[in-house]
Amino acid sequence: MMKFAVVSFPGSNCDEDLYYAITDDLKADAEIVPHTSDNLEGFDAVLIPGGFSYGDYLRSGAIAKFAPVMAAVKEFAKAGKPILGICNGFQILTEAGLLPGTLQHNREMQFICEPEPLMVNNNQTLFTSAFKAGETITLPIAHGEGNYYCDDDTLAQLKANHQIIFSYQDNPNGSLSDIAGITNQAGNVLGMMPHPERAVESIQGGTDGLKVFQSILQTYLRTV
Amino acid sequence: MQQLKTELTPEEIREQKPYEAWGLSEREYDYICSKLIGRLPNYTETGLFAVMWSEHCSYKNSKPILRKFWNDGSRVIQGPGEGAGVLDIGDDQAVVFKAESHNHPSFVEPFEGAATGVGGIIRDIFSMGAKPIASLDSLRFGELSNPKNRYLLGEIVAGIAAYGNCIGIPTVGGEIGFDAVYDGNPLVNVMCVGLMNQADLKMGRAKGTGNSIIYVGAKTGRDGIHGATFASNEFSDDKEADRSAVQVGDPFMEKLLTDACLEIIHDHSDILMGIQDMGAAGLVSSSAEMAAKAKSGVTMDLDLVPQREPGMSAYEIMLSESQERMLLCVKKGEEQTVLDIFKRYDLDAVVVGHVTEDRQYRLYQQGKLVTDIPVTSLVDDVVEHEQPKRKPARLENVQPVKTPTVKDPAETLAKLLAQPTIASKRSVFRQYDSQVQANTAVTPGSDAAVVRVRHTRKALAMTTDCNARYIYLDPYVGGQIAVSEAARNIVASGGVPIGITDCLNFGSPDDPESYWELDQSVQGIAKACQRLDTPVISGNVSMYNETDGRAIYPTPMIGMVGLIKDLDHITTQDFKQAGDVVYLIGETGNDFAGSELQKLGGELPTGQLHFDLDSETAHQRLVLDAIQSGMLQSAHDLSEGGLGVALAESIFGGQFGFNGQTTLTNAQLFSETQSRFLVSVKPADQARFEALAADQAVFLGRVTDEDAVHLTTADGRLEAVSSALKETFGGALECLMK
Amino acid sequence: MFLAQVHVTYKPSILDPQAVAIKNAMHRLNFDKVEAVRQGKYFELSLDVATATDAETQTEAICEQLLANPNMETYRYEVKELANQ
Amino acid sequence: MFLAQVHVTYKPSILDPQAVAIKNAMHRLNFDKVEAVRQGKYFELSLDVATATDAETQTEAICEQLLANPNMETYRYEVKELANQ
Ligand SMILES: Nc1ncnc2c1ncn2[C@@H]1O[C@H](COP(=O)(O)OP(=O)(O)O)[C@@H](O)[C@H]1O
Ligand SMILES: [Mg+2]
Repeated sequence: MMKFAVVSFPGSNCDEDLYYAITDDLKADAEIVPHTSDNLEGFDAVLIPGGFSYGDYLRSGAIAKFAPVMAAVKEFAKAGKPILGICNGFQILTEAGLLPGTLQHNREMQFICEPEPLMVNNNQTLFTSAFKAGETITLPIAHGEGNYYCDDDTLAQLKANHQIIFSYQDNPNGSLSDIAGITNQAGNVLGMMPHPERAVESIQGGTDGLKVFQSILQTYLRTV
Repeated sequence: MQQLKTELTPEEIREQKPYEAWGLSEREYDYICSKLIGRLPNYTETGLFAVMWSEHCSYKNSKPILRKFWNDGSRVIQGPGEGAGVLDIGDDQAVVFKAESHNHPSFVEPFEGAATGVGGIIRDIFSMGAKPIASLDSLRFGELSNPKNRYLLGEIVAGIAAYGNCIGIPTVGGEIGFDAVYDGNPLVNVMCVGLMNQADLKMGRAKGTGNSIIYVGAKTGRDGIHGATFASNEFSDDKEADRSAVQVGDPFMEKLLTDACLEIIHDHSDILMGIQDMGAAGLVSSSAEMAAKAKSGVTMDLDLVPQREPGMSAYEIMLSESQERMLLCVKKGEEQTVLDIFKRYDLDAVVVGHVTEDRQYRLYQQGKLVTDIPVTSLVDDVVEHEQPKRKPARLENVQPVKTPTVKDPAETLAKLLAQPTIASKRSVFRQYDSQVQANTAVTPGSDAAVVRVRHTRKALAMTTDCNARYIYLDPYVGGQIAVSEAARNIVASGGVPIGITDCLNFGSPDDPESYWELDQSVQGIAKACQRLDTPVISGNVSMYNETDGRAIYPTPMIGMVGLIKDLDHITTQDFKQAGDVVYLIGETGNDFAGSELQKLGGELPTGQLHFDLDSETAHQRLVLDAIQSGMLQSAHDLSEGGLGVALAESIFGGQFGFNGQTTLTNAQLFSETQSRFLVSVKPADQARFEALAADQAVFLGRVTDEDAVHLTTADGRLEAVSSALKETFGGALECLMK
Repeated sequence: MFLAQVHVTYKPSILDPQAVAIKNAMHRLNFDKVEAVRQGKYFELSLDVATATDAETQTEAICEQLLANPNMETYRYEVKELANQ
Repeated sequence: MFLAQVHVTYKPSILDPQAVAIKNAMHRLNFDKVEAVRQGKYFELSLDVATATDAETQTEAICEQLLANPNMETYRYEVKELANQ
């Protein structure tokens, strides 16, 4: 069975939610891996959860990037295996240099928790193969610092390589180019501010998020 | 309280009476000297008595009244008296909840005051052994035309958001009311709900001679010294300059503390004898209460207490209200197991003392015995004060109110929807992470919030409610209404109400009229609780809510939890489909006393309330039956703004309209008669519902997919554009905040 | 045109969880020679006023009313004239 | 013992929503002479090292690795010796 690692930092608070999304809803295997672990052997995908790692003091994700587990995460990325960072996970991946750009304070300087309509811009990735191209989906966001920024060259590259995977239909936070989620150039690392793990059961208000995890699983099954 | 360079001697204390400034009366001081310890207390001891005997810690003024609450019921596992109350919800699980006020600190320092309020109530929940699963916030402000109130609202909400979002507990509901009486005295009440396996239940007990007392969490600093007495004193303008009670919250630390304590509770229950949070009056109240409840004594060495600042006196260490600290009692010889777990979480944990047999409270500092008094003198021997009560003159010879004239009901409706008390609170609750933990089934915006219990078919509904304008008019009936309104919100969401917590926000107990109001509302609450089978399992009293001698409206906030037996019963207020049939449950009278329509006319609340617990229970029964048998598409209770507002709110969830007819008058559309619901039913279920409801429900009309509301009344018509109403409702609060 | 450089820091008695977290992070990174960390906010205001005194009066008022929370923070500032606009 | 005073600010090309919000607030309070606002973070590190050069090396490394995000921030610092420990 495909096995997901859910990396947990002090202050992560969506680690359990991700664990349950995988085990209860995707029906795959998952294990919560502490920040102190230096080994991700045996895992087929890595999930970096939302929350406030180390309180998000200084800058969100800034302190987490030094956790012992991050060296293993970088190796994992280099090996081309799938890594998904959600919310604080996205922030950590940018701080760690695994994804370009940064996430600044929301334009209105307030935390926003709301369902947001998103466009799936690219369904040719291992994270989005279960979506239709150009599909509109709804996922909840919940962040105070989700305002994506990068320089012009980076933006041009993101566009040219189709790395902008999700974009907001109704930009809630001021993100450059309505960016809600991007991959790295190789396409095996995705960072996104919206929370797919909060939309895996109808009782949560929608199931669009489940398809993100299903995509990862399907890709895995195709390759083994 | 500034630190005194050299502490006064016992004799100087007797002469100079510094304790009076700390809230201890001379009579109490004399009683302590002569009856309880038989000598003059030293400086540290006097400080300990002052905080422990404050209203905030001892409930000396409110206890005689709080005994009138009803706390029985078959589900009660733990009633008032512990960190939080506990109710059985089946499957060997329990729900734990409590509410707490942080009014005064939030006025002095709104962001941190509100944030630390959230932190404090969370510790009460996990100290019982429960995982915190949801928070709610009940807020009151003066009118937003005053910039200070806009500032307070902005900062208080930001503080609640900052703490709750970071720690990962969803803030799922609450309420906000506005009235000029809260100028200079906002109310910040926070409720936290936890879920646990009954087997994990823990108490605050320092039990078993020789067992160790372990301090864990943040280091002790000079913050918040005398916070407890501060909260128990009315404050006037010149005290606005008093800055001593400011504490800064650290939600990150609290998250670690929560996880570590819950791990110890789950995995090492056998060696954990007791656990309690350090709340008001910090180290002294937690340790003394734990010892008192276990009928033991305790000895602590203050040099071992982790300290943030050098040179702290015993007095300061004991009275500090630094946040994010817990006190544990652990079996002798097993300390290392516990210390190792905290170490793994990077938390400071230290053995600071041990349990003794002789029921003395002893503190050592630098090898000197600085406190040696009976535990009971700090906790159990506090002298209660049943204060004199007097019915306020305004409540004598109350005249009935005249029915207002409403010429254009659409215009009145729009005005009501723009009242900040009624308008959408979305601009506030969107700042709260309401979905973390991924269990929130109904997010803020409907009647009650709903959080499912993972891996079961159950869910918990929760709400906070209090219409203080009603309490002002009649605290006894108003108290009943507050409980009933909360229950109505639970029922409309598909839940069976199972219990309440409360925050009693009142004026000074020394004012006989305030004290009478407290007494009456408690009796009203108790009566309704007994009828609705919702015991009071926890709560909090906040008195002295006065500024320059003027009290707020008495505001006993009710926090209620309901059990939804099956996820299929979860119901929201939103209409679901055009063609559905809409009914009004309950009769409508001319109830304008205390109403929002009356307030719109600029009047202070006047008139007489009408309320009948029999109709209340009957209508709640009907709605619950209808929901449980799958008949209702939507259910919404009627509250501020009456039928007109409830109808509009039901439309806003989708893109709907309404077409209907009623025998009510234009004015009655906004009457606030109690015990009513607005429900919608699929056409296919119409006959089944009518048979069940009999004469308790009247047909009102149908949901349409037009962008319009048409409602013919006895003396006119309500004609409005749905989307325009929605815009008014949705934008009003944000607009007032600009 | 004048430039005001403002520093806002917590009063020493106030708990500063952020500084604690930063210091811990430094120690984890083996910067263990760091004995203490204080952190605060820094602002640069460009003020279009005629004199240094005006700039100071304005800055003082802005600090008091907006930039610092007198309950828990203190501030200090310096004002200098900007050569070329 | 040495004291390093570190300023971390956004690069001029970066739009800083926080600075914008602060400037707007100033204008609402009628401080309309404020033409521009930049904001940043300020840190004071007490370093238990032997020489000023050591202090600078350490501070440089700390800024680079932790205190500033090179994508959008720049930093500057000064090191001074503390008279009495
Ligand atoms: N301060 C708040 N925090 C979170 N949710 C709130 C707050 N104020 C109001 N809400 C939400 O807005 C909705 C409407 O609140 P309210 O008008 O008080 O409802 P009701 O009259 O049914 O009690 C509810 O879902 C409530 O939980
Ligand atoms: Mg309601």
